[in-house]
Parts: sequence; C-alpha cells; structure tokens
Amino acid sequence: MAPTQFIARVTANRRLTGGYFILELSGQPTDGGGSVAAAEPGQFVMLRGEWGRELLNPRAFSVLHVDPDGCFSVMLKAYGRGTTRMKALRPDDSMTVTGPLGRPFPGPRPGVAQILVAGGVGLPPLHFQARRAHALGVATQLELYYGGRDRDDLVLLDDFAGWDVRHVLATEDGSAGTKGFVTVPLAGRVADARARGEAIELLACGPTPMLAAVRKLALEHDVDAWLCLEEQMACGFGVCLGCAVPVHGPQPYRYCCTDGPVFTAKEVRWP
Amino acid sequence: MAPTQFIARVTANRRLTGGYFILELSGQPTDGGGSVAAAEPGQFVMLRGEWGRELLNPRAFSVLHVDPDGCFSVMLKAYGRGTTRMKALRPDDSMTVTGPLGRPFPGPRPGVAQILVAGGVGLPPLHFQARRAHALGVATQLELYYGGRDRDDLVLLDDFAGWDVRHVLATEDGSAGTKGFVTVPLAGRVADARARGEAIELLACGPTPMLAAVRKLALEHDVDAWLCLEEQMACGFGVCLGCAVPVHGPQPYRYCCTDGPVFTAKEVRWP
Amino acid sequence: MTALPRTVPISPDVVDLRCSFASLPLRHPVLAASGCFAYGQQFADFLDLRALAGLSTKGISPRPRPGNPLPRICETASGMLNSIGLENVGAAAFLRDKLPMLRAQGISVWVNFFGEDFAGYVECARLLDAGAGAGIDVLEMNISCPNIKKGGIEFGTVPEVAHRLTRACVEATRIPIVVKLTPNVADIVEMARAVKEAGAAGVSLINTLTGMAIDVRTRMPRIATTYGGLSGPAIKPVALRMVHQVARAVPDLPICGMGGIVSGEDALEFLMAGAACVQVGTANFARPRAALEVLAELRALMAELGIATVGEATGCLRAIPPEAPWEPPGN
Amino acid sequence: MTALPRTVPISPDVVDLRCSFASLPLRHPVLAASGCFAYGQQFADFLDLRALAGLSTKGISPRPRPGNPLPRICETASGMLNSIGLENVGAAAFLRDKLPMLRAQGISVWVNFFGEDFAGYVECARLLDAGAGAGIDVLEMNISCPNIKKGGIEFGTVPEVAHRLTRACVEATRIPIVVKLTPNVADIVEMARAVKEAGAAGVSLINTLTGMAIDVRTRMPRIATTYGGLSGPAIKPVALRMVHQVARAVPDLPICGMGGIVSGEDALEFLMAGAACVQVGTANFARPRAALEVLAELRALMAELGIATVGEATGCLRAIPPEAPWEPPGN
Ligand SMILES: Cc1cc2nc3c(=O)[nH]c(=O)nc-3n(C[C@H](O)[C@H](O)[C@H](O)COP(=O)(O)OP(=O)(O)OC[C@H]3O[C@@H](n4cnc5c(N)ncnc54)[C@H](O)[C@@H]3O)c2cc1C
Ligand SMILES: Cc1cc2nc3c(=O)[nH]c(=O)nc-3n(C[C@H](O)[C@H](O)[C@H](O)COP(=O)(O)OP(=O)(O)OC[C@H]3O[C@@H](n4cnc5c(N)ncnc54)[C@H](O)[C@@H]3O)c2cc1C
Ligand SMILES: Cc1cc2nc3c(=O)[nH]c(=O)nc-3n(C[C@H](O)[C@H](O)[C@H](O)COP(=O)(O)O)c2cc1C
Ligand SMILES: Cc1cc2nc3c(=O)[nH]c(=O)nc-3n(C[C@H](O)[C@H](O)[C@H](O)COP(=O)(O)O)c2cc1C
Ligand code: FES
Ligand code: FES
Repeated sequence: MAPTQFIARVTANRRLTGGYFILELSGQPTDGGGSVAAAEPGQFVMLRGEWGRELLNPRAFSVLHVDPDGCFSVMLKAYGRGTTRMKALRPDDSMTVTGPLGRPFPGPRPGVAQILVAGGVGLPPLHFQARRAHALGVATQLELYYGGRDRDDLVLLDDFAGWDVRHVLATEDGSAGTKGFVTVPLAGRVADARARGEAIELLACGPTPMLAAVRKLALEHDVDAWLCLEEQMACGFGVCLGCAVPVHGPQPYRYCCTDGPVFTAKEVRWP
Repeated sequence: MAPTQFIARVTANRRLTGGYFILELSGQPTDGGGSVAAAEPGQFVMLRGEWGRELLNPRAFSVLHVDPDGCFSVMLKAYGRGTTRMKALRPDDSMTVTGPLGRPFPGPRPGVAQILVAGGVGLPPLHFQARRAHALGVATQLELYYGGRDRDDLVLLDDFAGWDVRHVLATEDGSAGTKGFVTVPLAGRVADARARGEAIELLACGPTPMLAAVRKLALEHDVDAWLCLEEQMACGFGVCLGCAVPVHGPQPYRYCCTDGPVFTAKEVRWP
Repeated sequence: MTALPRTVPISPDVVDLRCSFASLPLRHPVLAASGCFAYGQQFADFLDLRALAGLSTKGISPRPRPGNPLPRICETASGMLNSIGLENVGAAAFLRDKLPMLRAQGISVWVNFFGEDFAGYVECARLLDAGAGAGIDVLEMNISCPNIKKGGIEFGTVPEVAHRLTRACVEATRIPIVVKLTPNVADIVEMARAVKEAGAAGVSLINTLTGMAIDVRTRMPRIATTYGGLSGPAIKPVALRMVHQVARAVPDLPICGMGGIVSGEDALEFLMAGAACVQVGTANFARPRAALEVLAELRALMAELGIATVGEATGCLRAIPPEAPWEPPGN
Repeated sequence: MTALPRTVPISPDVVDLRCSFASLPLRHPVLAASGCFAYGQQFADFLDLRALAGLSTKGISPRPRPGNPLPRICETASGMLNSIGLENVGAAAFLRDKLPMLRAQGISVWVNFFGEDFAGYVECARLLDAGAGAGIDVLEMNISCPNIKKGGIEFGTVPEVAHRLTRACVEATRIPIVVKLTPNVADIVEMARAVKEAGAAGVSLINTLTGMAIDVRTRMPRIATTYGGLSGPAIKPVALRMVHQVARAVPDLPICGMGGIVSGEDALEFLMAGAACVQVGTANFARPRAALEVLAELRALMAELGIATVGEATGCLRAIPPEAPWEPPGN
C-alpha cells in the first residue's frame, strides 16, 4: 500500500519501566490514501512533532500496534533531541505521520518455529508480530528471546504471556532471566534445534551488537534469519539515499526504508 | 540595581482582547542578586523559553507590574517566532529571565502634567507608570492618550479609570474614542497647554510612526518628551552593541538596552 | 525607524505566478531541488507532479555510481549533513527508465549532471543530449561536488577551470546549461561571471556548504566520509547573500535560488534578492508536499503584500534609507 | 554497525582541564569570544570572571570607531546576523580604561585587534604592545572583517596578503599573534599555512560566515549594511570541518576553535576535531554564564566518557572502520 502523510493527534503517552513510553496516535489521511491501520509487523512510520526549524527531519518508529479505526501506537525511549521532545507530548498535541513504510517481517509458516529476538527499542515489531500471530491462532509457533540491561529494561512481558508465547529472558545484571546477553541462551536453542533437525527461523530487532550476534549464529548454523535494521533516515520513502545498508548482491547497497528495514542475515554485508 | 538571570515559572497566561495577553511569572534569583521586584516603569526584562537552538536570543518586554514577593508580569502580542511560542505557554512552564534592565521613565514632578502616549504593545510601561503614580497618590497629574486600530486594540482601560487617570482614546476605525491617530487630539492638547502656559511633559511608547509624531510635536512646541524605544536586541545588557540608537551628541549612537530604552525626543537622531 | 511600504492586498487569484528562467517559460517559480526529489516517482504517492513548475533530478553521471559508505547523513542545528556520494543510475538507465515518466508530466525537467573528470562532464552532456534532445529543458551542471575525490574541487572554485568546463559542455549540447555553483568560495561573483562568459544560460545558487559533525561517544565523525554537505535553513543566510551578490554584479544572468527554503516567505526572500525562480531541497524529506506548500504560501503572501507578479517580486529589494546625519557637537 | 569504545567513567573531580595554547598555559579550555563579551565588565554582574580560562576582547583598532547604522542584528534559523561595524573604544582608551580590570582577574587576556588598512594593523599591534607588554597574553588578529569596506577582504582571503600582514604584525610586537581566519574561503588550509609561516603562534577558527536576510514586508534587508556575519549553532558544522582540516594538514599549529558552541558536547566536538581550546561567542547573549555552563558540562561529559585530560580529547577522533568489501556477484 502506498504511504501517505497526515496529521495525527496524540491520544495517550503512557510511561513504562526503564524509560520506555508508548505514544498512542489517532489520525487518517484525509485524501483517502492508505492508512497506518494496514501496517504489518516490521513496517514503520516517520513521526515529526511541531519542532520548528531546529530539527528538520522526522524520526522512524516501528509500528507497535494498529487498530482498524486508524489509531496506532509506537514504543520508544528518549535518546536524542527528537525522542526527548516526544517524551513531553501530551494528549491533543499533534504529529505529522508518514506511513506505513518499509517491508514487514515474514509471517509464521506452518511447521517452522519463529524465534523472536528482541532488545531495547527493538521490541515493537516483534511484539506486533506476536500479537498478529495470536490473532491468527498461531502464537504457539513463536518464542521470544528478550534481552535488556536489567529487569526494568524488559517491558510488555504480560502481553507475551497472555498470548502464550514462550519467552526466555536475559539481563546484563541478572535481575531477570539469565545473566548476560540473550544471545547466549539463544545460541543453545539454535544449536539444539539444528542437532534435533527442528525447523526454526530467527526474527531479530535490537541494538546492533545483538543483531550482529544473531546474524553470526544464523550464518554458522545455516538458519534463516531476518534482521530489522535501524539506519539514520531523512525521508523514509526512498529519495534521500541516506539510509544505505551494505549488502552482498548485484549492488553494494540497498535502502533501509524501502528495501528494508527487514533484511536477511545473508544479504547484509557486515564484517 | 545590577541585573540578574534566573528561571521563572509561568503562573498565568491571561488573554485580553485584540490578541494581547498577559504573562505572569514568578521567580527570584537564587544567588541573592537584585530581583525584578525592584523594577521601575520603563525598565524591561529579557525573556527566553525552552526554545532549543532555533531561536537563540531572548526577547525584550517592558515590565507591566511587579509584586514585592517576586511575581511580575508582561503584556504582549504574538508577532513573530518568539512571541508566538510565548502565547502557547501554560502555567508551570519555565522561562529564563534577565533583568531588570534599562533606565526608567522619569517620575511625575510636582506642578507638571505628565501626558502618557501609548499604542499597541507600548502600553505596559505607561500602565506601570500610572499604577506607580496612583500608589504615590499623584495619579491625577497623569493623562493617557491611547491609540489603537479598533476598540479591541485598547486594553486595561478599567485600570486607568480606577486610578482616576483621565484618558483620551482614538481608534483608526472610530470604534472607540475619536477616529484616526491619537496624536491628533494630542497635538491639540499640547498646543493648548503651550498657549495657556501649562507645564506638561510627554512620555510615549508605541509604534515607531507614533513615536516619530510625538517627537515632532515635542520639538515643535519645545515640550520635554521621553520616548521608550524598541530596537532589535540580542543581549539586553550592553555587550552585543546590536541595539544602537542614533543620537545627537558626542557619539553617533547610544544603546537602547543600557542607555535607554527611554530617550529624550531631543537626543534621538531621526530624520 | 522606517515605515512599511503602504501595500494594498490583492486577491490570491489575481497573483500571476507565471515566470521564466532564461528563455524557459515556467508555470510558477517553485521547483524541486536535485538530490532531494530522486527521479520524481516516489513523490507521485504524495502529490500530483504536474503541480510543480519543474524538478531537478538526482545528479547523473555517464555511468552508474554506487554511493558512499554509511552513515551518510546526520542532522545538525536547523540543517543536515549528507554524503550520499553522487549515487545514481547513470545516463543510459536514466534516459531509458526515468526520463519518460518525467517528460509525461509536462513540467520543466532539469537534469542535474556531473562527470568524474573533465571528459566525463562533456561525455555526460553529450549522452543526455543525444538520448533526449528536446525532452530535457535544462542541464544543471553540478560543479560543486564535495564528494568527488580528486580534481573535482577546482571545477567549482577556480574561475578559469569552471569557465573551460562550462564552455566545453555548452558546446557539447543544444540544451541550455545552468551551472550550479558551490558556496565554498571566497568570491561567488567571479565564479558566476566565469560561467556566464562561457555560455551558461544561468546559475543555480547554492549547493551545500562543506561541514562536519562528531559523535563524542563513538569519537568518530557522524558521516563516513568525515565531511559532508550542509543544507537546510541553517544555510539560508549564506544562500541569500550569494544570490543577491550575483544578481547585483552580473545583471543579465538568470539565477535559480535555493538553500534552506521551507516556507513561502523564504521563497519570496530569494525572489527579492534577485532569483528568477527557486528550488526546494531538504524540506522534501520531512514533507513530500513541501514544494507545493511553499508555492501556496508564496501566493498567499504575495497577495497580502500586493505583489501581483513574480517579476514585481524579483529584485524589488529597497535599500534601508540613510540615517539623519550625525555631526560631532561643537561643529 | 560499530560498537562504542568501552569507556570507563571517571569522577568529574579527577578530570584535569588544565591545558595550553601554544606556550600559553590555560586553567581550562573555555574562553569567551571576541565581540560577544565586550570588555568583560558587564559580565561581572553574572559571574566571577576569574572562573573563565580567558576572554577575547571586542576588536580594537588604533583609534575609536563608531559602529554601523541600524538595524545591526537579526536572528536566523539557529543563528544570528550581525553588522556591528567593529565599533570600539580604540587602543588608547582600551589600554587606559579596560585592560587594568581584565588584567586584575588573572585570566588569559586575548586582545582582538584590526586596522583599517595594512599600516593600521601594524600600528595597532605596536600600540597595544607599547601600552601593555606582558599585560596582554595574546593579540588575536582579526583578518576577517566583513564589515570593513575596501581592501579588507583580501587580508583574510588571499594567502600571500595574509602572510605579509601577519609577518609585519609579528615583527611589531613581542606578544604572540594568533590569527583569526574567516570561513569565507575555498581553502582554509592554505590560509592557515600562510599565517603559520609568517610567524603566527596559532589560529582562531572561525569568524562569521557572510550572510543576508530580507524582511519581505518592508522589502528591505534586515540589517542596514545588507550583509552581516552569521554566527551560532547554524555554522557549527562548517567551523568543525575547518578546525579538522587545519589540524590534519598543519599539525604544529595550535587552534582555538569556535562557531556555534552552546554546550559542553559542542566544546568536546571541537577538541576532538583538533582544537587546543575553544571560545564561546553568541551563546553569551542569551546566557551570560554560558562559558561557565559549557565548562561544567564539558567536565561532566569527559568524566562520563572516561576522558581524563584535554590532551586526551584533542584529536582523539577515530576513523569509521571500513565496511566489509563488496564484490559484484559472479566474480
Ligand atoms: C526502521 C526504524 C525503526 C525504528 N523503530 C524505533 C522504535 O520503535 N522505537 C524507538 O525508540 N526507536 C526506533 N528507531 C530509532 C529511532 O528512529 C531513533 O531512536 C531516533 O532516530 C532517535 O532520534 P532522536 O532525535 O531522539 O536522536 P538524535 O538526536 O537524532 O540522535 C542522538 C544520538 O543518539 C543516537 N541514537 C539514536 N537512536 C539510538 C538508539 N536507538 N540507540 C543508541 N543510540 C541512538 C544517534 O546516533 C545520535 O548519535 C527506529 C529506527 C528505524 C530506522
Ligand atoms: C525595550 C523593549 C521593550 C519591549 N516591550 C514589549 C512589550 O512590553 N510587549 C511586547 O509585545 N513587545 C515588546 N517589545 C517588542 C518585543 O521584544 C518584540 O515584539 C519581540 O522581539 C518580537 O519577537 P518575536 O520573536 O515574536 O519576533 P521575531 O520573530 O523576532 O520578529 C518577527 C518580525 O516581526 C517584527 N516585529 C517584532 N516586533 C514587532 C512589533 N512590536 N511590531 C511590529 N513588528 C515587529 C520584527 O522586526 C521581525 O521582522 C519590546 C522591545 C524592546 C526593545
Ligand atoms: C541528500 C542530498 C542530496 C543532494 N544531491 C545533490 C545532487 O546530486 N546534485 C546537486 O547539484 N545538488 C545536490 N544536493 C544539493 C541540493 O540540491 C541543494 O542545492 C542544497 O541542499 C540546498 O538546498 P536546501 O537547503 O533546500 O536543501 C543534495 C542535497 C541533499 C540534502
Ligand atoms: C555581535 C558579534 C560581534 C562580533 N565581533 C567580533 C570582533 O570584534 N572581532 C572578531 O574577531 N570576531 C567577532 N565576532 C565573531 C565571534 O568572535 C565568533 O568568531 C563567531 O561569532 C562564531 O562563534 P559563535 O557562533 O560562538 O558566536 C563577533 C560575533 C558577534 C555575534
Ligand atoms: S531514508 Fe531517505 S532513502 Fe531511506
Ligand atoms: S541588546 Fe546587546 S547591547 Fe543592547
């Protein structure tokens, strides 16, 4: 579906633990174009507040949740100048939305276990994937491997529990799940599956070092893996050429916003 | 008293007619320096909101009113980028204040009628002057000549009435007072006073064409007049040299922020 | 101390935005800038391309070029840095895959082009001419590539070199050549003069200022090539100054102005400084309809100020009247 | 795709901010910039001047100068334009009325100076030397006056002219000369080299970019001299680029960096680009304590990033590691 740009209204700004917050927005393109309601897990929107001329470009956020009535939400954390301003948004403030953008994660396939690997602000597309799978009655095919700095860094766990998605947690300080990076138990899971001949695939979104570890694991064990990447974006719809992703293939680069943000582990040209 | 800089809290943002609004602020320097409470009519403050890096410099506003407890207020209108943002301020928002700055209007002298000439956002220092005179029991020495585009453009009239300050109004559309510029009835008043040998002086603040007319009148009739000028300011405390005012005298320029904003009609070097 | 000119507002409907650049008629003065509009297609999702006066394509080279390593962009205060690396599909693919759609819109098609060396520029002009002829309205020659490595810098900064390059390209094509100058020079006027004398039909002012940003946490530059091109509202004052300088000093050289235009007021500033038309660049990223919004605001503002035509706006700048004379006392 | 360097935070108390510029010891690397701090007095209302590393005075000429007509300043996106006109009290009054107070603070006193022509520069250096000698730590020679009318532009844009002028001033005084360069050039490195070879003890980078703004309602420039100097965060990317270019290409030339510094992070970017110390300019207008706030933020940030000394910060910039090689398929 072609992306559109429209003004949305903030309907809620909910604080989670760990500095995360969920921004709920409501709005529809007025020209009858496609709406964010049609977004799929892994797709994203570009959001920009009333930022005057200091911050020019919108910021990219994975869609966390969509309602058929045109409400949708994103989950984020205050890192820099844009997200810090977004943290202060109150109901009825407005934002310019462009979306839905990008290509989604693949849906679950019969007979293949989908292992979701999430960290930090990488959770939203995987949360959306699980919600969607639950709605389709295939959530039991999914597992979540979720890592964070500490217990507070792991959010929305109840949702996964409610959808009957098994989850394995890991924190760097050991305050929840195993201590260390989540890619350690994940490595065991992958090796075990390969040994047993179980069909699995990996869907990952999170900090770059986590994605690099997932990619390595996937290549080593010859397991299909999709990585949802974050590159600096100016436009989000394929015109600035700023969001290049180095790939193997006929061209040295593809574009995070239009070819991604979901790429296969094999195609990404990382060291 | 030396100026200070401190953070103040917005306590109210009251709408008046004509697009004007009054911003009430509360705050004191924490280092025991001078406070805005000591400001006199004609002095001003530099105000800056949380404007990030797009708008660098604070904006100048005449003090409208001070409380001994450190509350003070300014009256303004949304013109450009700074004042438009200020219009949206809500209680508990914060502003950085520098002040009190500049040199005030002269106080009323026995036996001399002080004629206040106001237009637009030039009202605040004259309103302050009248309030002060009322507190000192000399308000009957004052008269107000107040001009605007229309009836809504004339605000806070009840205050002057309450202080027993006689006022003559003029509007460009005739919806209040005489029709036309207020400098027309003022010219009659000045000529009449000169003819009768009455001692008068003029204190004016408003749009530049109004000040130019007041100056001309004062020079023609050899009446003392003080003009409160508005120049573009970056600092407000005499260091950027941006707010030059062309004057007659030993130097071609004096500075609106430190030598003014109140200048005599005689010294100003206007065509 | 100076009063506004007494202006009589007019109806937006009677504002006549038609104008021309060199001998080229334009429906109105707002185009989209090179590198900020790709080859146009993606924008069709957001607007009717035919509503634009025209657009300048992403810079085309004789052969396709991959781009630079990442990161390629970052934001700065009221601006952004980019180092895309002049990635493009190459002249042949452009002519085959991109141009027909643009031509079909009936708008002014400016093809931005460059070469990796002197011969490459001439070759590119020749290829585009041969492949399109009348299908291209302007060849916008980008001699300001901060991202080409060797020699490239001199094309845009040494008047004699720019002159020679311009002349060679002018002779290689029947399409009017508009030279896009870099602001990274001490004297923009001598550059404009040099390319005019070489036969340029006009100049585009300005390309990006060269800049840098550092991520103190990684201790690395924020873009992979260390330096990149600064665009956006931050550079508008520099762009306006250069447009004004050239308009003053080189009167018969049409100028297409750009650099930080995000509103109709910005566009009007450029016209008043002396530009015949303008391009909207970076603003397209945040608002794909930016050029049309600028146009609508321009029309409304001209109406409010009683400016009926683009010609009235261009170069209507008045000098600030002199102050009353000062005499030292005692004279 | 690159991880942060694993940094071990340290206590702000152990961050050692002492540094030096050329042979001049500085208590820390944050000074106030010329024209943005007047002669210092007014700031005593807001801060203890002794907490600064030093300051650069408003530019001094041999004789007093009145300023330019008004308006002299206006704001632009993340920047401001000024055309003050190098108004100053003149060398004699400066030495008599201003310098003693500054000297009494025990901070590094940089006297920014200029002349209206070649001889005026030399005369000014001589006057300041004769009147103050050891009381002035640095003569910061401003060869980048956009506001001087004739000839002045060449001092800052033609390397040979800058060389000759610098040499003449260096020979006229025992005080180290630091040359303040204009960014309005195509090649800042050749300018830096030229003044270094002429005996400059260092360079200050950068002065303002020349810019313009138009009030579309009055149809007049927003400042009386039409063009003015652009300062503030808008120009930071250009300033950082020039500091980095000069630090790379002219290794033994100390650089004082400036241009848009409003935070400790900005200051650290300049140090990482290669500056030995920095000046805070425009930020002083909105926040008279800006230089001290920048200093406090710089200390906290260095502690957070485990950078113990200014020397460790200066030039610690790392290159972005190269990408994995790409090979076209089928090779
Ligand atoms: C497809 C896509 C989907 C995304 N989805 C989400 C999402 O669902 N939730 C979310 O919070 N963010 C998401 N992001 C990241 C988000 O776009 C960035 O966090 C945002 O650009 C930061 O904007 P800012 O203005 O706050 O930071 P800026 O001021 O632009 O940047 C400040 C600094 O922080 C660094 N930085 C930015 N983001 C991160 C980060 N995530 N981790 C570490 N350093 C960072 C930048 O490199 C920069 O150095 C997504 C990005 C992409 C490309
Ligand atoms: C000593 C002093 C006292 C002042 N007292 C008051 C006061 O009490 N109340 C008040 O509202 N203002 C007052 N002003 C004016 C106020 O500082 C300006 O309105 C303010 O700078 C405008 O800021 P802005 O960011 O909204 O406009 P900007 O975005 O900075 O400017 C936008 C444009 O509007 C023009 N402009 C700005 N102000 C006016 C104006 N008043 N009339 C017409 N055009 C204007 C500017 O020249 C500019 O072209 C005072 C100014 C001075 C110097
Ligand atoms: C991402 C990006 C890519 C650009 N690519 C080109 C290009 O290929 N050729 C060119 O002449 N200018 C290019 N430019 C410069 C713009 O066309 C324009 O001159 C400049 O950005 C200033 O205008 P703006 O501030 O409106 O963006 C590019 C600018 C940006 C931001
Ligand atoms: C109002 C004003 C006056 C200035 N006067 C001088 C001057 O007299 N001499 C000089 O070398 N630089 C002068 N400058 C330039 C600053 O010292 C500094 O180089 C420039 O503003 C960039 O730094 P900033 O962005 O921090 O302001 C002046 C700048 C401003 C804004
Ligand atoms: S973000 Fe602009 S091309 Fe991808
Ligand atoms: S406003 Fe800076 S000197 Fe007056």
